[in-house]
Amino acid sequence: MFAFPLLSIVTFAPLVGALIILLFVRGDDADAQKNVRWGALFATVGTFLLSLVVWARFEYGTHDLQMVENVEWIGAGINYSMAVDGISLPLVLLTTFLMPLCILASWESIKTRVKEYMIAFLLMETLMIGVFCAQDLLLFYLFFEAGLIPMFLIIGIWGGGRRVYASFKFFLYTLLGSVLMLLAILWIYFDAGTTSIPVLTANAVDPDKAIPAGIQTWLWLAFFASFAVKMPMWPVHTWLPDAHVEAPTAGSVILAGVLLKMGGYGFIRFSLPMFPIASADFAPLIFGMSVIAIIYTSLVALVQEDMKKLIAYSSVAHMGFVTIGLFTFNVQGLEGAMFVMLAHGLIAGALFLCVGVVYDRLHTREIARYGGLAKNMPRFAFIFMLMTMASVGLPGTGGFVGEFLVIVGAFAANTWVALLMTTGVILGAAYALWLYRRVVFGKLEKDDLKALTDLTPREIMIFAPIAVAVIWLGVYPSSFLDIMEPSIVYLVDHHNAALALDPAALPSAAGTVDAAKH
Amino acid sequence: MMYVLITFAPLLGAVLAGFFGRSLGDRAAMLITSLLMTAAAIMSWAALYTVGFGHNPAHVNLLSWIHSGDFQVNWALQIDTLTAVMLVVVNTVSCLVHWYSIGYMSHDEAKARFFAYLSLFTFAMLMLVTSDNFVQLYFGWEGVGLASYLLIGFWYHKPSANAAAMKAFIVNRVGDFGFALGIAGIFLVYDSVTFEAVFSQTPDMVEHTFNFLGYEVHTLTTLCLLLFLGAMGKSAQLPLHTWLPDAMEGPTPVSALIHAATMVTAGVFLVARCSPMFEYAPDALAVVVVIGASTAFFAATVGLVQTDIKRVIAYSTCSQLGYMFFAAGLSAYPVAIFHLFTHAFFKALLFLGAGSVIHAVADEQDMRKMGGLAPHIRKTFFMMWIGSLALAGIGIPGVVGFAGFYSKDLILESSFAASTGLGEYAFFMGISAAFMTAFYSWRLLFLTFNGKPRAPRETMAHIHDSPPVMMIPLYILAVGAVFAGIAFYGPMTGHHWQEFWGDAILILDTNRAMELAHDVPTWVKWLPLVVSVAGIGLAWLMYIKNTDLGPSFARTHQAIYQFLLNKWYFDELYDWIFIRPAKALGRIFWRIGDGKLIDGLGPDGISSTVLKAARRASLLQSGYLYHYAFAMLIGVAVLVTFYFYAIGV
Amino acid sequence: MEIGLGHYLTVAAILFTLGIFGIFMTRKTVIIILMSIELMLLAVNINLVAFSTHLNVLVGQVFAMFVLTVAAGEAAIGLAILVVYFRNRGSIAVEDINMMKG
Amino acid sequence: MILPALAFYLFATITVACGVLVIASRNPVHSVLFLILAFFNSAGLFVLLGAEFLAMILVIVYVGAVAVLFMFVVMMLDINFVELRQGFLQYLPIGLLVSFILLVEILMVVGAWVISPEAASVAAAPTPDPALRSNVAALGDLVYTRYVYLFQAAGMILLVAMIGAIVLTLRSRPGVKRQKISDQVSRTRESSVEIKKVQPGQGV
Amino acid sequence: MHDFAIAFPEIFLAVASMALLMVGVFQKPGSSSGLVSWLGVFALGITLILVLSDEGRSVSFAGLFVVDSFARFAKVLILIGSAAALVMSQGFIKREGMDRFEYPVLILIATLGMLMMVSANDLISLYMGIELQSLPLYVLAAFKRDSTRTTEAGLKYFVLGALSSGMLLYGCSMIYGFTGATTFGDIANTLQGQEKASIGLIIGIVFLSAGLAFKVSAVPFHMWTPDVYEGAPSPVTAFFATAPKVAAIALFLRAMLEPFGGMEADWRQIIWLISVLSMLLGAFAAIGQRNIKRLMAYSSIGHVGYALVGLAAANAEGVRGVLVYLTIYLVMNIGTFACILAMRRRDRMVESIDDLRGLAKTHKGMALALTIFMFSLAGVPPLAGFFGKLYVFMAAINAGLYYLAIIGVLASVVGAFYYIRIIKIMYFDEPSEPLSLPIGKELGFLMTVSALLVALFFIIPGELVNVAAGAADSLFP
Repeated sequence: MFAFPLLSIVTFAPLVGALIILLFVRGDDADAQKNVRWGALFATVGTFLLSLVVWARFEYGTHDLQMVENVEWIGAGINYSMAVDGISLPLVLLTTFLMPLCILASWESIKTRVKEYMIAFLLMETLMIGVFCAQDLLLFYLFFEAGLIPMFLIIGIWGGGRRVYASFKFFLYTLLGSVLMLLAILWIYFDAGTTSIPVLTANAVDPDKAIPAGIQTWLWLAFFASFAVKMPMWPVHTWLPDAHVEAPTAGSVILAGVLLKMGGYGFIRFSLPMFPIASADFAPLIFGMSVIAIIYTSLVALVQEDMKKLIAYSSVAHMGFVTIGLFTFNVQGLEGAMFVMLAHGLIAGALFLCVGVVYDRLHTREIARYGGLAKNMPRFAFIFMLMTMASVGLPGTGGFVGEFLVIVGAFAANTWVALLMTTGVILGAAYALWLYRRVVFGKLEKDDLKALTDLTPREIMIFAPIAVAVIWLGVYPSSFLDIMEPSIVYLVDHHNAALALDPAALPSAAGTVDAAKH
Repeated sequence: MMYVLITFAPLLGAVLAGFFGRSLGDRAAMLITSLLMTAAAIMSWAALYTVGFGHNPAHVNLLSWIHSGDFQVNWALQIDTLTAVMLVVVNTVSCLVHWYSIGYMSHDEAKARFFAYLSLFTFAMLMLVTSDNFVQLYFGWEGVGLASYLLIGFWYHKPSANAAAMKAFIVNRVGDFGFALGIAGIFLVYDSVTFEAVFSQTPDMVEHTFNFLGYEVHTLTTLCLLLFLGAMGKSAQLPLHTWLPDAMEGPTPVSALIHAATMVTAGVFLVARCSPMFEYAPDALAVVVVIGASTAFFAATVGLVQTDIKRVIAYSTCSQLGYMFFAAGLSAYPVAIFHLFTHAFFKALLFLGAGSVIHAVADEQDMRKMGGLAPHIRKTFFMMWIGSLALAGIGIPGVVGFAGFYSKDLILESSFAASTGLGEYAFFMGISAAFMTAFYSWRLLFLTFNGKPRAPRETMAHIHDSPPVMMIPLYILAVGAVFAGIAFYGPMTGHHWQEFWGDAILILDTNRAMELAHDVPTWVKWLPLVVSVAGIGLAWLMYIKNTDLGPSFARTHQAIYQFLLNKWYFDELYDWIFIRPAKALGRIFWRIGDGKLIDGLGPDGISSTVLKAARRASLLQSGYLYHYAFAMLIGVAVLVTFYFYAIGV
Repeated sequence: MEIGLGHYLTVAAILFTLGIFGIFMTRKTVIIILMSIELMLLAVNINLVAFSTHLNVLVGQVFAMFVLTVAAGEAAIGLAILVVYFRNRGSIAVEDINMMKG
Repeated sequence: MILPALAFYLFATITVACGVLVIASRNPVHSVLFLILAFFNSAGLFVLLGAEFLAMILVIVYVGAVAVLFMFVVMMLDINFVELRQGFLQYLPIGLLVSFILLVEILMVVGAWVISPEAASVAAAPTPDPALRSNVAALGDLVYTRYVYLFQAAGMILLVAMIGAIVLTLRSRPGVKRQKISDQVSRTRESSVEIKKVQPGQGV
Repeated sequence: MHDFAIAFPEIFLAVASMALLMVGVFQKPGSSSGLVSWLGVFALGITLILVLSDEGRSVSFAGLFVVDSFARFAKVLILIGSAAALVMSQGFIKREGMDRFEYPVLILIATLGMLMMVSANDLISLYMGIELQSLPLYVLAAFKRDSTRTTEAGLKYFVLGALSSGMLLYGCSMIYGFTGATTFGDIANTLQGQEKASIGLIIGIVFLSAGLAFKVSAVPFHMWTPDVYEGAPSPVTAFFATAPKVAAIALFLRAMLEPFGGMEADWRQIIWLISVLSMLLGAFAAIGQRNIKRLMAYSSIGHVGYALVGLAAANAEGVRGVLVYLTIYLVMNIGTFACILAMRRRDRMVESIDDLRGLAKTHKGMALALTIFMFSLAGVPPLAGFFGKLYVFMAAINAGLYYLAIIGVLASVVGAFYYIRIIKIMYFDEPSEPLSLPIGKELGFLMTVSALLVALFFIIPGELVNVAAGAADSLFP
């Protein structure tokens, strides 16, 4: 019906904005900075509106890819192929939703090299949307990896004191994780002759084309290396606290809000459907790592003295829920995982924004420096409370639905996992409230704190949409669950069908290698 | 529509007061919330009449909520008799507390916020009781937890209040942990989480087992126990009771509403609500009995020696909740709910009365600094007496009595009638607790109102009764504390209880404790009265007649005294078992796990190794021409030699 | 006794390894290294000519001829560089050629 | 038959011995001289192999040009021979090891040499019978026809060598006066003589 | 005369270089080399057109010389590289006292040698090509003859180059002896019937590949590279890093695949080993470098390692991968060296990495370009460098060389460290004394064009890949 490439337009709209800023805004004076900010805001808001068009055109009730675009790119089975389904659309919306808020959050706190900053963010947005829309493995990888460049610069240029260490750690850690995935992608390409994700997914249930179990293991591990770092899963999570702490506020928001989701998205888009046997085999490993992550990082979060670090560790714990949900292979678990990603994107983002609010005023993230803010910053206290509670998983907020579904899913998969992960609910409450108590509650004693002002209208404009969204997610999650449902159900059926293939009927490992060679 | 109004009026109030409190002004915010609550309360009574007596349960579907595969949950209101009773309790008490608070909080800065929280709490509680499924119940469950957290920590500048709020939330979370798992398990077993679907399938599940933590366990028992864990947390049962006394850091109306009348009874409500499941899980019921009875006893012992007026009442609440649980555990759910119902009135009365006292003596809560207040605040004094009489369950068997008399005695009689070992245990514990209840209640009265004034003189000079806005709610509650027993004894727990409760509560024919309770021997019927009177007498002896008796007893039995005073050292125990290790582990994981092991061996270790290797690699480049030539020649020699071996010439 | 290809190849091999060994014996000037390389080239030429004769194919000799030609040119340039270096540094001792390293 | 063998052993032995002395002499001048001797003897080996032309140019080009060039350089660069004597032989063991291993391996290979049957069939330029066509003529046949490409390339290489040597070493020293005949011839009166009127009493 | 027609581009270039020599000689003494240089660029351009005007595969000069699409592909790269190097040198040689007309002439002749290398179809023409390329390079390395460092660089390069020639020749002699032929086609024919390669031949191949590995500067024959890159005048280094590398790798490919294509199982280990060592050394040794030219030397060693991955695969995909890699590498290096040549402070060249401190504030455009090159060299998508690696690893995976590929990608992560360190210095650090402005028209142009090519390559990578695939197929008839 419509031939015009809506998804590509959404994806590259921010890039166009960046180019316009790059080419048409000259100088670095106050006027130019203002133009840059407004330009970036327009670009991101426009992208968000466009993504709403995507949502409006999205057809519910089917797992088919929608708004498919397929253009010859490299050739030989590698094409520029974009589409959305119930799994990617929510994440696209999350990205486009958060970006204008990030721009607003950087409105005043970024004073140097504004132009470069905004360009980096807009570039980042293009790449993130691209990751979620790409329906070709190589294209996906391109978007996935390219995101390192702007993020590296964002952390490194506009970051805090140890920004160099943090940015290097972030860059090299994630790069290391993903290069092995590249090799796996190449292997798959030779095996199947294409990198088209739908084709590869379909191959997994085709007895003639399914990848043998032994090789699935290796491929799975290669993909795992990348996604586990990106998630991040314990024990490869240590880049996250550093990166979060040093990144500028909006950078942390993007990191926590979207970048981490790429790992989960990767699992759900690749590992599960393409390597079903290996996924099933490795589920205990994932469970183990995730449970450790939840308990371990929650305990670590409990003793943090830096606000951002605390939230960063809490992100790791939440991502543990995601990974558990993904590997339960049931509808509740998977939808729960998706939902946790969605909600955590908003909540962790909002929490970082909250930290940003006080950081902008006092320029310290040390928890002990604060206390009693409820008195002179009631609006801030309210928002912070809302987000804390959402992070804790209070029903009625977005944090609950996903977490609960994951527990339900996990209970069906493995009661031990469910039991242990649910302790995270307790610990989560402990560290989140402990943070809140020390920052917002207590007596307002320090003089510099007394001088702090409540949220400005601009900040309210940032938080209000998130708050509304968090509540919306909690009260009426169906609006997103309905998007996911067909795709997730299909995924689960697909998984079961793949496992049901007679192992003996699969081509032998050696045979496939030979086939790949010739 | 009425039910929707009942449920959402408080939410409306909360939103108005919370978000627009500043623009509306404190007075308007207070009035709006209170009026909305009043409306809700009145409608609740109408609902009770319609449902309980008109036998006209209702079900309202509001909005779809979580739909994920077979996991289908809607926002819905299910109004049956159990719900209606709870609606009455919640809305009535809440309404009165709202009005009372107008007076009580008159000097506070953040009135609008307080009323928003109160209404929010009420809304959450209503969502809890009106739910037609476990998840919405959980929503309400956590919602009241949040409101409780906010209200306990209402005076956020007080560190103790903050600590108490956190403690309440986190300890509740421990219970919720079980509750959540229970719901997950229910979904796993039943493929549904609505009450209707679950309860209708339960009879088929009697023999069902499933794998839990590697063990093949009886499904219903496990699920019920998991749910009960939630109930324990919320209702402050052993060993999750520690938060309740600390929660007294909140403003007193809050204690009355949340920590006496409504929220803490949610656990009892849950067990009653799940009676169709518990009935088929006798082992789980046994656990409920044991926990309930033990808590009733334990809390009473601690209550004996507390000096904070509110804490005494808090322990009494804890103890009374124990009664309710063991009643439920003995399948006497209607009795448990009946006690819940009466308890709401007299305990709210006691708390609000205590609040009135505290209000009078300038926010002093320590009973050792009171005394001799009776002449100054006669009305309050009188109200406290009514409350205490109801709490102690004073009444003449077969004739008449205060509200507590009907419900509490019936519980004790049921436990006797159960004529099992557990029943006897519960009976014994209950009787002991009844004795102690009477003792500490009158200890409270005597210490507060009788004897010599121990408060500073200037405080004593200003002591006066509270304004009408505070006293009128007391009077209304007093009416409840006096007459609630008589009025509802018959319909709720009489022989025709089923007519009243409808399908809301299920008791298997084999569990006849409640039926038989009406026919227990006379001495059983009289015993509670006797021990209560004995308790009152002892209190009179120790605090009026011979005031040295108490201290000297404490001196001679220092160990017991300290043990009780320190609440059996539960807090210290938890501190040692959970809190310190958690923090220590956190620090170890952070510094050693993340810092030394993961970063040390991982990124940092690798990068330093790489740097070392890089330095070595640079050293290879010595700058000497002949070294370069050597490298080439040796390289060739190695390759040639390799091929000699590889090809095997 | 017949002098066969093997004999020539052996001589060449010895000369070649002597060239290699000469490089390891670098106690002196760069010139010695250059001469060692000349020895290696000589070995190559003996190889080529011997193979050419025994294979009865003239290509080897042609190859050797070009090797000789090029080696002459190479020597010219090499010695020119050496001279230039000596002018700058005043030494051609191998251990002095060490300005750049790492 | 014994004479070629004797000649071979003579030339071979001297060549190898000179090779040893080239690297073993402490004086570079001696080394160059031994190198020259080695070249002479290998020329003898070439003759034995029937490659007279190569033998010839080895002597003429190599000894006559390259080796002498070496000699020039050695003599020109005023090297402190005394200092050079204090050489260091710390790499001797590894040098011995590497060379020995390589030697053994190459010799083993050499022993295994067999002419492959395919080799003959593809022979591009078979050697004509020496009786019919002399070695020089045979090479000439090839180099100017078949291998003209390489011949031209060799020309380029020599050109480069020339340019390179000049570019690197030619220095126009500003202080040195050279005779430029063309300049002298093209001198004109106008460019050389200037007539100035000298005012009396003022000087030039 | 058909033979000569096939070699017309080479002949033209030879004649042109000699003509330019004449022009230079008969110019007024003391006049600048600018005219000769620009004429040289022009000549290279004409040669490029001549190269492109041919098609198909033709062998001439009795099998010594071959022109096929592979050779044409490599020649195009070489000519572009040489021309770029010549253009880049303009400013530098004038400032640094190297302004002599021999400079462009030598570059032209070296280019001629490279063209001969990639067209070599015989061991002898291989050798002659290499030498015709190497001799001018030795001279160029020492071109700034009054600088100790430069002459040391020239000396080292020459001595080791001569040694490598010796080894290469020894290898050639063995191959000749054991196959009876020097022409690649004949060698392949001889080997066709043999079921097992003789050890003598393999030793020949080892020595040959050692010699070639020296030319491509693969470990352990790389040792000259850092010193020469550092010591040689910067434009000469730029030249070294581009055209000769392409020529040497192209020659390496042909010399391995054409005559010994049937026995890749026997020589793959050599390539495997030197490839792995090069990748690792390139990654590790560069980390501690302070001089940016030296860093680029190690970088080039690493990149050669990646290119050799494609050779180790020994299939058409591999060759395609190498060609794609080389193309991208060429563009990246032209750009990077354009940036390096633009590093001047108070009209003196600076080479320390620390001199780039805070470049992003003082020279935004140049910093952006250099950032693009560094990320590309590190192989971060979507920049061109990623595609280069992608295609060689694709070939390695296809050939089942999993360990090689894994080591390769891991080394690339380590290597990424030093590339992003440069970015860090430019962007995260505070500027010291800023570099001089302006950067010069020629350099600016090269920088911009290469940066755009590198950054936007991902849009249509298919074209280049297809051409490279066609070229690769010509090695696998």
